[in-house]
Amino acid sequence: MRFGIVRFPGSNCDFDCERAVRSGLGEVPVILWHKEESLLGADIVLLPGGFSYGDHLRAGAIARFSPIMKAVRAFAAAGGPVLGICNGFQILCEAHLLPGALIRNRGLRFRCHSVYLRVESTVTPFTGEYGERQILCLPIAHGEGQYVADADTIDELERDSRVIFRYVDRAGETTTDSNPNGSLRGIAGVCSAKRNVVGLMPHPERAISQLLGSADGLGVFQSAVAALASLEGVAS
Amino acid sequence: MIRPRPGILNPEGQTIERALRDLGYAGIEGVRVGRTIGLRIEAADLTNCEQLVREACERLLANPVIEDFEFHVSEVSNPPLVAG
Amino acid sequence: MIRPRPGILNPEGQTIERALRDLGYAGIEGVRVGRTIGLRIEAADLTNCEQLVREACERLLANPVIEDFEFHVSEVSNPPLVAG
Amino acid sequence: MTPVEPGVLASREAVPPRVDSAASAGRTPDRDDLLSLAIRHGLTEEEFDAILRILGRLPSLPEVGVFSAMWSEHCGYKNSRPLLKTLPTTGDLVVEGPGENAGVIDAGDGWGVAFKIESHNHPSAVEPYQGAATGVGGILRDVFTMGARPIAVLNSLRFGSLDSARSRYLLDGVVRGIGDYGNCVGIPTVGGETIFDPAYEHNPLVNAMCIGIVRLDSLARGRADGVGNPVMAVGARTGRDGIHGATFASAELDESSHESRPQVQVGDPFTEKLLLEASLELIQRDLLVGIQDMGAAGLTSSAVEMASRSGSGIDIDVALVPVREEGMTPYEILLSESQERMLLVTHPDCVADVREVLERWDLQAATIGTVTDDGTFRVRESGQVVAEIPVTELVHGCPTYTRDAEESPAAKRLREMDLTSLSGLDTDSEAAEALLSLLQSPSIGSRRWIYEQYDTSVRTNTVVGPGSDAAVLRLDDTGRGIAASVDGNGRYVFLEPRRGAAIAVAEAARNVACSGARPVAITNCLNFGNPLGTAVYHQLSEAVAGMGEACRALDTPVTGGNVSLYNETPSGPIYPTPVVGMIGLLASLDHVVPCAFQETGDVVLLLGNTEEELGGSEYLAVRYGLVAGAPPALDLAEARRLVDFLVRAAEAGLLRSAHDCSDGGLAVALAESCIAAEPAPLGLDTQLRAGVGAAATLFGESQSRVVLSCTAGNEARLREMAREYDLPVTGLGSVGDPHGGFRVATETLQIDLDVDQVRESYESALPGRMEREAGLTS
Ligand SMILES: Nc1ncnc2c1ncn2[C@@H]1O[C@H](COP(=O)(O)OP(=O)(O)O)[C@@H](O)[C@H]1O
Ligand SMILES: [Mg+2]
Repeated sequence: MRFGIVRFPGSNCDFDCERAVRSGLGEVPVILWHKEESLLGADIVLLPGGFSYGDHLRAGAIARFSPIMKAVRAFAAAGGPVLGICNGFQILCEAHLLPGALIRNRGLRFRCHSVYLRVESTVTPFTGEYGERQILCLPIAHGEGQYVADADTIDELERDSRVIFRYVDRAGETTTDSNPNGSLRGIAGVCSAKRNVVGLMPHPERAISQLLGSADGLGVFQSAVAALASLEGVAS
Repeated sequence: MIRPRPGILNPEGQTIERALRDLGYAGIEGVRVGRTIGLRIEAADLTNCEQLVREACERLLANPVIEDFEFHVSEVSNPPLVAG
Repeated sequence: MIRPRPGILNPEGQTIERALRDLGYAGIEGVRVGRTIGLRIEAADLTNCEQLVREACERLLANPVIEDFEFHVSEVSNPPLVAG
Repeated sequence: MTPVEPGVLASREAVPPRVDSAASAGRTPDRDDLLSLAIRHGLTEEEFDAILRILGRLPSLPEVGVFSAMWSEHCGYKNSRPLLKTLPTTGDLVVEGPGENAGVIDAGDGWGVAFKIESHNHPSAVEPYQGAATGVGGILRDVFTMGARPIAVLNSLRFGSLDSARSRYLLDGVVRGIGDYGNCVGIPTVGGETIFDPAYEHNPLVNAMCIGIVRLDSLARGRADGVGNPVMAVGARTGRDGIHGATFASAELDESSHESRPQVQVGDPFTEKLLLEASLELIQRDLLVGIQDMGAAGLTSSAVEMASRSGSGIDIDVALVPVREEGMTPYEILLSESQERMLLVTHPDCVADVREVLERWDLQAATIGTVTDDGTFRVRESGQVVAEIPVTELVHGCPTYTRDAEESPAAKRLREMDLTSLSGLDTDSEAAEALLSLLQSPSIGSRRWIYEQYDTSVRTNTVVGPGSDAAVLRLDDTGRGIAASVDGNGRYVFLEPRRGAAIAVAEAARNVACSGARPVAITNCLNFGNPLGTAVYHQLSEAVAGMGEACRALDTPVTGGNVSLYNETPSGPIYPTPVVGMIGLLASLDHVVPCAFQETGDVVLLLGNTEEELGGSEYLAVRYGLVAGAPPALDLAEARRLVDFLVRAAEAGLLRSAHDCSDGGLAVALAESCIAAEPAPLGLDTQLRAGVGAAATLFGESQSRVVLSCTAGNEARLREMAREYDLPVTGLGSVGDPHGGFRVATETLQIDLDVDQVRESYESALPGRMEREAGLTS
């Protein structure tokens, strides 16, 4: 089983994803340079955070045209698990692999601190190991994380349980104060119609060890391993 | 010129509106912030140039989920001049 | 309309220029990114309105150290509409 | 909309205008023309005569520019070098001392820590966002040119009172500038300090410090060795921005600075990130002979410094430098301070590989010259020589000055002011109000509003981020830790420069030791006024002496730093502000000690003595609007014992928390340890018996004090250990309940508040003043 981590110019959480996979799972991921056109046999694709192309124009707008994205698109279309974190989420939205868009935070400021998230659906390759409505503590670090989409899209996401993570308070309630960026309905992460592509703004890869404050993010990576194992089990 | 679509939140505009009000400018509303992109493009003729620019806007420069665009092209000596 | 002053580096424009080139648009150059701010303002008359907008640009909307601005005012039914 | 026409600036903003007009008039400038030009560049007539002696002829226009830049205070240290020479710079752990782009210490297991601090005060006064952003960019480059991967940045900031709209604008812009740059490059900002005082109203201080880690066997250096080796310019194209920033940084700000706009440089963190990755790859693959950032005085200083370190010469052709605008003159290309550029020296056999790496990172590169052995900095324009100067004269020939020093009578008067006549604290409610107003003071209240705009956790090394005494980072996956803190107290230094500067070192060491780390070395930034003033020179020379004394006592040598003089405005000089960036090491991250109280019932102890010392305190400033009295006494031997004790107690696992007592005194330190508790603030029940007045007990800033907490079971051992180190310990009381009461009693007064109310004051200090100010431009 192989994690592939895409590196765009300006990605800066690629190292953190790599470290999470190594130290959290004991796996050695493969780094996928954006100018490549192959996923080098990766079974799970991670689009890390950062500022691809300096976030110029719009966050993720330019990265989506990278050669590697053709391969990612094909991989996603074939049902392969793809996770976009922060800038990776923005890229997936720009590439229309996920619905909606991420605009400047309410209040315009970059915000970095811990947030509480509620797992809204465990039916994705990246949340299967969490409990239903489990509360996680993960860091955020973004300036453009306000999730928006038109009303029909939002309704559809809610109806199909495609909202995967929601910002909540410690007690698990959605409140204005617990929503760090003004996202509609406190949406922190969504998935594609086929549920194999997931994007979220918070950083699970930074929450792998209690030494740094939280190990709640590890489940995202463990879920991917488990999902893949069960797929392979079905296949064999 | 690329502007937030009507109905899409515009946090930049909201913040400016509030700041203007704090500075004592009453009666200002509906502030919306967009982007302008100016560039020079080499093309056979104006029609061709317009087509190029429209395509660039659709593919890259604007995000149709949240933005509308409009542009105008004017010929400069050579190469022609475009303001998007 | 607020634009980077001539001679001031515009990294965003450079990146976009490169991206357009990579997308196969040849012959594009001099890409510069600025901002547009649209707003409605209530004022006694157009002159008064212009004055208000100029002042707002100078005080708040543009950063004179690195940006130039230009605006135009047009009357709408009530209140009038401004594009800066 | 009209695109920029290349070259339109040439006539408007060419530098220097007067000589261009002489040249365009077709007249060769004579000695007087050149002298007046040199003077406008900040050189003196004596220095101009020295140039004539060195060259044996009249200088060319580019040569005047080159000399003035290299002999500016910023590059040449002409007023500070004799003083800096007195600082201790060697030690067992020092791998690189001053002289390279950054200092390096040995952190064990083959790892080195590279670190350096640098000022960007003047650019930030003119354009806070870009000024601060490019300051971060510059210091990152200083560190990664050593081959070190930057893992954290810190910053030290000074602004005028937040009651002024200008100060709020500056704070907002500086914070966004630091954040946007570091966030985009992906280096966490893990700490810093921010002080507000009217003394900085028109001259804010923006000092940025970067920490990087490097395998000691792959250290890179800024050298130009090997005759015939190619010299390459890499990164952003050279534009007209920031021309003569180096001399700008060395001249007082006056009203007309706002007109000198082209000196503002715009940063591009995206290019910086590419440059960072490409440089580290080049160094890793051993493709370089030397590498240096083109920082202050751009191409000139990088080329000259690299040649100087190697005792070689450099021959470059400015026509080969990739430029952003047409028609740039040799003068402009030599002195441009366009950001995100590096100068590389490689080997002829490696050029192709170097180009391959740079291309992969979408970076431009051009070979612009070669290394020579004639010790000359030779500049050509399309082959024709336009400047030819001996390298050593540029670097070492700069005259240095020891100025007249005399203490400012005003400072002396304030220091000697009788504080006993001030009305004291008489009632419980006065004491409570005084505490709350201190916690509300922008210089003491929570910095959360600032540091939540910084990415503090990217790279997953941040074990302790902002908001604690010192930041703690993991050193790769070795289990070891690096701690860092920046400190400086301009009021103390103003009132008594030598003691004030020593306190800055001692406080930084104490902060680092509170986190459990052993302080090992410092970098420093000397932010002072115009050294030609006798009072300022007195401050500078005394402060450097005090810093040296403290560094020797604490065994923390100086591995580098930066000097920023001429921090003056029409309303006078700033407070003399030496800023100390201290690095500490932890053998194991298991020994990290938090600053927050951990558990209800834990015992609270105070290390150190509380004296009748209110001089220079935040209490006097907040309650009486007064900066007066002698700063607290500092016993360096005791400061050293305190550090040793803290490290040993941390290693023995005896400490639940440790928090330095500094601005705002003991009552504020106690409040901070309560507020910082997670997940909810903890209450407190304490009784302070210091044998001094209530104000000094609660809010005095006596040195070498630390608030500790431990389990009841460990109290006896801790007390015993403190006795071994000859440190006074006092029991204060115990940690209370979550959201509980906050009770601090002195012999005469009692503060009785809810910890939630205490926290509210503390947390609202900045948002209450800033949240209506939004970042709208740039
Ligand atoms: N206050 C100081 N104390 C000790 N060393 C200093 C101080 N200021 C500057 N230095 C050292 O002098 C050398 C030259 O500094 P500088 O010219 O500022 O380097 P840079 O070109 O990176 O700005 C550096 O190694 C620096 O560390
Ligand atoms: Mg340097």
